[in-house]
Amino acid sequence: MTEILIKNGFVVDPRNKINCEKMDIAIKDNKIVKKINEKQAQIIDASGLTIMAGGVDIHSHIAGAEVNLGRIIRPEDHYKDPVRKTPITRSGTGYSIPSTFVTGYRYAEMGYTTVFNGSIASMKAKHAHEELNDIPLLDKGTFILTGDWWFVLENLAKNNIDECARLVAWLIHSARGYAIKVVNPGGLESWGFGRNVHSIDDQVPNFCITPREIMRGLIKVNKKLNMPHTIHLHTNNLGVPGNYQTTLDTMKALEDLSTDGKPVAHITHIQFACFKGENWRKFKSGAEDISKYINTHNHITLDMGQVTFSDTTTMTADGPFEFSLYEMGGHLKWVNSDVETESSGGIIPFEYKRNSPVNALQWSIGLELALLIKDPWKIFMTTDHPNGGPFYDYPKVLAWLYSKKAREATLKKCHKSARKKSLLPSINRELTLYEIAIMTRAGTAQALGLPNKGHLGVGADADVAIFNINPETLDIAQKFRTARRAFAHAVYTLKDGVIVTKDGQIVNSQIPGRTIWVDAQTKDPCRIDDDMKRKFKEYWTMEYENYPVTDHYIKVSDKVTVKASV
Amino acid sequence: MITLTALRSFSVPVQAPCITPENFAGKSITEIKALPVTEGNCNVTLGDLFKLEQTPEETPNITLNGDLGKVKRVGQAMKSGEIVINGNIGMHTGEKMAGGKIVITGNAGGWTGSEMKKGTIEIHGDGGDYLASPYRGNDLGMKGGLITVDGNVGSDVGCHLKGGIIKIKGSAGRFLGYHMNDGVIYVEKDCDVRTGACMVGGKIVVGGTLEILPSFTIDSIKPKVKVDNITSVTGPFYVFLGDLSEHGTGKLFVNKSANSALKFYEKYL
Amino acid sequence: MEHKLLATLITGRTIEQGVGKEKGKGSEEYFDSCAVCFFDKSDMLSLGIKNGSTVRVTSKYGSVIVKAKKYRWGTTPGMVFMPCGSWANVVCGDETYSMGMPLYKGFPVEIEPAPDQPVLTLEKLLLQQFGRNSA
Amino acid sequence: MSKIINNVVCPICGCLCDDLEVTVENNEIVKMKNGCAVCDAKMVHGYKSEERILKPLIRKDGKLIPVSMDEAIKKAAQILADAKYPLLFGWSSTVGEAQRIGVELAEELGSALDNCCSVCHGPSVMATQEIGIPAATLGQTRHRADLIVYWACNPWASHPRHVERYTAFTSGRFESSEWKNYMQRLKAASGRKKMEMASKRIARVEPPIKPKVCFTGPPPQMLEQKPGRKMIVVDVRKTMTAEIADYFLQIEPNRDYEVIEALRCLVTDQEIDVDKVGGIPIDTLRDVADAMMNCEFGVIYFGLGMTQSLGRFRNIEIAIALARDLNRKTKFVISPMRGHFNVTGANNVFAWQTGYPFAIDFSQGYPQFNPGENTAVDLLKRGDNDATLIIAADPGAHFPSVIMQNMMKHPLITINPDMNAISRLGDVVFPAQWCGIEYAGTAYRMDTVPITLKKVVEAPPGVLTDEELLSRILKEVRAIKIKRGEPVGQTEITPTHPDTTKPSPTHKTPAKPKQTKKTKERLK
Repeated sequence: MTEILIKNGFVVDPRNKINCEKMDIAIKDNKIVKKINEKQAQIIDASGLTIMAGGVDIHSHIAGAEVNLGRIIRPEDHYKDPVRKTPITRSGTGYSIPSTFVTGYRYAEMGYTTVFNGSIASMKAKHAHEELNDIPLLDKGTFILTGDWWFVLENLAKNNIDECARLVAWLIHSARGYAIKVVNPGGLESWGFGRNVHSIDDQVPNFCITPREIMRGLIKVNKKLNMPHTIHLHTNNLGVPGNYQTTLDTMKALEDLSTDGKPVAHITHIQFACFKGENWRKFKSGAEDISKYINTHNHITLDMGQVTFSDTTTMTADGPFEFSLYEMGGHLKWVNSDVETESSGGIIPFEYKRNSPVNALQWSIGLELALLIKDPWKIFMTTDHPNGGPFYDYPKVLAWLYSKKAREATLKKCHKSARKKSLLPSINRELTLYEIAIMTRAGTAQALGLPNKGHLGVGADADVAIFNINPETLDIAQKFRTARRAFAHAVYTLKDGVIVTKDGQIVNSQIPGRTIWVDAQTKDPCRIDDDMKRKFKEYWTMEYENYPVTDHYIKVSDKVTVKASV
Repeated sequence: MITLTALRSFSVPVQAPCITPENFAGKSITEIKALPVTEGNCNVTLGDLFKLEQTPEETPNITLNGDLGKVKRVGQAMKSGEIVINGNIGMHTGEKMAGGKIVITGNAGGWTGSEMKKGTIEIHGDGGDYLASPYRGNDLGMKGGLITVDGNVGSDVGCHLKGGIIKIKGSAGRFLGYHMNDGVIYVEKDCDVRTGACMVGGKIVVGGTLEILPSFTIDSIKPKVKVDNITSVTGPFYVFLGDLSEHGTGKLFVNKSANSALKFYEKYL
Repeated sequence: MEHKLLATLITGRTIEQGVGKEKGKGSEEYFDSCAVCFFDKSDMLSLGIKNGSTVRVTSKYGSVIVKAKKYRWGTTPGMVFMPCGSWANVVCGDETYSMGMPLYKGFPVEIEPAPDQPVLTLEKLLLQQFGRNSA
Repeated sequence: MSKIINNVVCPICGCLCDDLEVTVENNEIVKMKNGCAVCDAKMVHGYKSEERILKPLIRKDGKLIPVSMDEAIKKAAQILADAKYPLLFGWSSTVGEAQRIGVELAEELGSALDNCCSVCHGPSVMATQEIGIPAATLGQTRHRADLIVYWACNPWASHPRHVERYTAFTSGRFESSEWKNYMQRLKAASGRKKMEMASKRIARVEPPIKPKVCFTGPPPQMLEQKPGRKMIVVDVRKTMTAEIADYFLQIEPNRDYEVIEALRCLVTDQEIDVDKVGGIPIDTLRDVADAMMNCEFGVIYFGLGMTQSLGRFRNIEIAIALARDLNRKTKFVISPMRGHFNVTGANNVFAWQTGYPFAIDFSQGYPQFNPGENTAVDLLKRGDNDATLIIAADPGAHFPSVIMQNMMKHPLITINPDMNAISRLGDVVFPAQWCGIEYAGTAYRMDTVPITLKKVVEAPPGVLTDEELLSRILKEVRAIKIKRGEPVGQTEITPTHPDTTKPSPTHKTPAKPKQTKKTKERLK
């Protein structure tokens, strides 16, 4: 039994409406409790420090076949960032796609305790889980690529929502996934023959369905299954100039599906879907239009996908997008990795440069969106690691959000397009610690449907981050570098009630972290009959019995059981 | 001048990136002796492996003696000064070098002068494989400086070359100047197959025989060619352009008299 | 009739070798499928050998006695083929060109008939090459 | 008592066929259905052959003497802990769970860590690092490919069911099998008798040697006209795979690079000054290039003929560049024919734990990567290492003897189930269980699809799994280091191989893994 009392810190806990109040946090075992016996407890003196819940990352590519292929093809990237073994930690390599152990360590050093993996194809789900098991100190879950699954396409084309729901429940269960991921709906299937879809009403070749129908269908499926998270959507035409229109069309197409005022879809890395202008030369920011729409509607949540100017690696299941990126020239390597009947994928090492007009504007689009959208519960901070930049750049992104001075400092070094073609220079908003806590923990936990994460109320998981920021004496907007350092190296990170980092150093690496996955129990479970098995044999090159992830692939399992309405 | 003499011949690789003029400057002999190196997986100090002596001469800054074939990363990222190596040396010598000079009287290991930016490397013996070529997965080839080799060189020399000059008195292995962008490679004798494969720019001059890839096309015959500001070589030379499959405009100068097998190309002129 | 053949050697997989290695490296199948060298018909004629004759294959790196066999599928004059295995290893080279892969395919060998010379079993070959075996 | 186990995974080649039907009687496999001849050799005969090692052996005075497991482990750990630069090599024929512990052992020892891919498809990995790769899973080819090119490989011998399961002789959603057409051609050419023999071959009861039917392939014009899937084989010699192909291109040895360069020029509409490349007339190559450009979905599978011949990884690099260029005209993918059943897994496990797929050096306390420097053959050639551990591989049968002679200069520890060539040479010889037969674990197919190998019979008593052996060696190494007062890692080692004797979980199984509770208790 461990009991810890964190005393005298300034608590920032937006879920419980606590804003920089001086109070104590009591921890017993792995939960936050009301009171403990102070005499027996280990005391952490947090006077002058800010206490937040452990960070919750809603979208980060940390594991899976594609991430690992990205690791394999970038020896030169690892070469510049070796990580030495210590008696406590394992060795590894860092930079844009760090090795698994290093991923866990570096997230923990920043006070993050929960990370959700961007996307995996369920056929390769065992691989993702094996990697997740090797990422210590974090709770994690993974989204399953569902949008171009043949069973989904076929059933949605026939409008068999209930049957589709049962199949998706089976899929999520057999891949031990957390949510439905939709990437460039229809586009991935088209990419099987080297084609793509270019609007939400384009026909998907051979399947008599449009992206609009896929997205709407899967939202209905998601509702029927009562999934904790909404569908996790990567829009069509991602990374194409003028795509803000597609994004607006997408959001409008989903408007009527929200009946209770709750979000129905999470559009991820919105920055890449917010480009205005007919071509790259006329490239402009579409952030104003998107934020206007979001400010008046409640059915969508977003994350930023902020660009951070680094030598990174782009990777996505959106194969056609990566190919068009490659065709723009100047790239040494291009990887395509299609997965039969499920998905495609692509990887390109990419360096975002300050002096590139496009990259500089991309940088400002991400920040514009985060600042123009008034409600921080609607847009969350990510870099779409590693697509916009590696996750260790989060403190930089935060600094740009809470300090106009920090933005100005970077703007000065950027190509003039960032200044001229966006509203960023005119935005004066500077986020408070409270808002930052929403964008990095409370909001993401709420969007993901994690009741015990992202806050410090009684009953919450004892995942705590303590930063060296004294809200009474430190003006973070002015001294943004000091605060940035504080966010980069938490004074303490507690995972499951155990101190895992102290002063930005790992002190305990033996907490494996849990794998959170959803078991959507349908009333009438998916019948895997002979017909279905036959279909399976036709569709995959793997037997049905060998397809699901078995229990041993989950080191520490945290199953979320939901009752579906089909 | 600091003289390092190997106390014994090493059975396992020794990594000694600390041996650079910058690192030694301003340090006493005791401090230098304490610099960390590794022998296999053991962390040891320079003094454990080498006898160190200081003499008053200014240049070269560092002299190495002994059996050094397994000593790696000497002169890594050095910026100035001079290192003289008496004998053979291991891999990655002068990697990421940004200035100064390294003289190797014996043979050099692989990746010598890898990713170098400036400075001079003189190899009196043979150069290894991947001379002046980047690390795996990179296209950061040599950017500037000069490498001269009195003997032969191995395969994949001058990959992704972006500038600078490589002069080889002997012959060269396969894939010379692979994917080179700029700069000059001059080989006085023969080249193994696939010279200039995937090159997009720059100049390769070959005095001996070689085989031309199908993706090169003949451009002209030139009487002589300039290698650098002081050297020019008289031919006549066939000038080939390539690599066409990369839409390259690299130039391959091939000694006409040494390559009678290429005579049939003349019909396209 | 010549007494030496200069040829290019390719080593690689055959299905018989695959079956042999899975049955066990000491098995008869492995010996039968690996201690052989496949020739083109014309080369066999010029060497004066028949299916099953013993030949000596020599490269810069070593020399080994194996049985000659006729290559079934097509014509490959000047090229000989040995299934990968301990016998082929004797003639394979250590040149890697600094990339980890030794010389397995496409290098010159010299072949001469070696009548009455025995093909060594795996145990004997290991003893000859490395001075030890499972005994 | 006999029982039939379905959907068993074949632990031999990179195809990882997972549809075997295995009959077990008295803890012994007596029959296997669906697998190829090689599979039969291992699953029914090889795994229980006389060559099996049942006790650890230590070489004393030149002779291998049986010893207790504890003694062997102590001896092995002592050798490894005393070495200044050991080499851990192999890993291709074991499961991911063991490879994970292998990385930890290498890290603890500060050793070099390499796997068999450095002498098979390591060059393919290196080429991918230089230029990327447009790849796809095997099912994608099955459903969509209308042009299949086998370049410098002979799947009929090395991956016997590849054609039948994944390419020309299988039906997918958009393309159908060419099996019937082939049979018709065969029939027309050689009559009924030969057809029967061929169907026997396909049924994999006999090794595929027999009729001397020569399909040199119709001329290239026919190639274009032919409906349905097309299969082209490019090789330096005619093989059985070439026999079943629609078109066979025989090129000169060591000329792959030049031929592909020429094809790249043709695909990008460049003129070529020479008439012949690698022995092939340019006009013939033009036809091949046209076929490649005009297909709907093309695929190149390449084998060791590319990675081991002159040029090594540059051959692959240029082939990938060709596939990449073709993507501007149509959809094209390229894929290596990975050999051992889990060599891809070794690359993946090493990569996620260290960032690098093979050729890793831990001597600096962190991973360093450089094929040519840390690859096993190069280390041995230079004589850099001073002890060797070989696991789940047989360099004794697959390394050139000149290299092996260097390995024999230092102590050698081997971990293999049977007395293969390297076990015969070892100083400390461990027995091991057969993964995929006697214990379960994860393997990665050639297209990086993970598949769980099954356990079908019980291992002989006293023989441990690779995971257990490595864990015990690691523990012992740490004990030695602690005695010496050196710092050691603290990660606790828990072997976690799956129990596939249980039925696969269906949707309704609420089973919560046992480990959850344990771990939670530990946390408390």
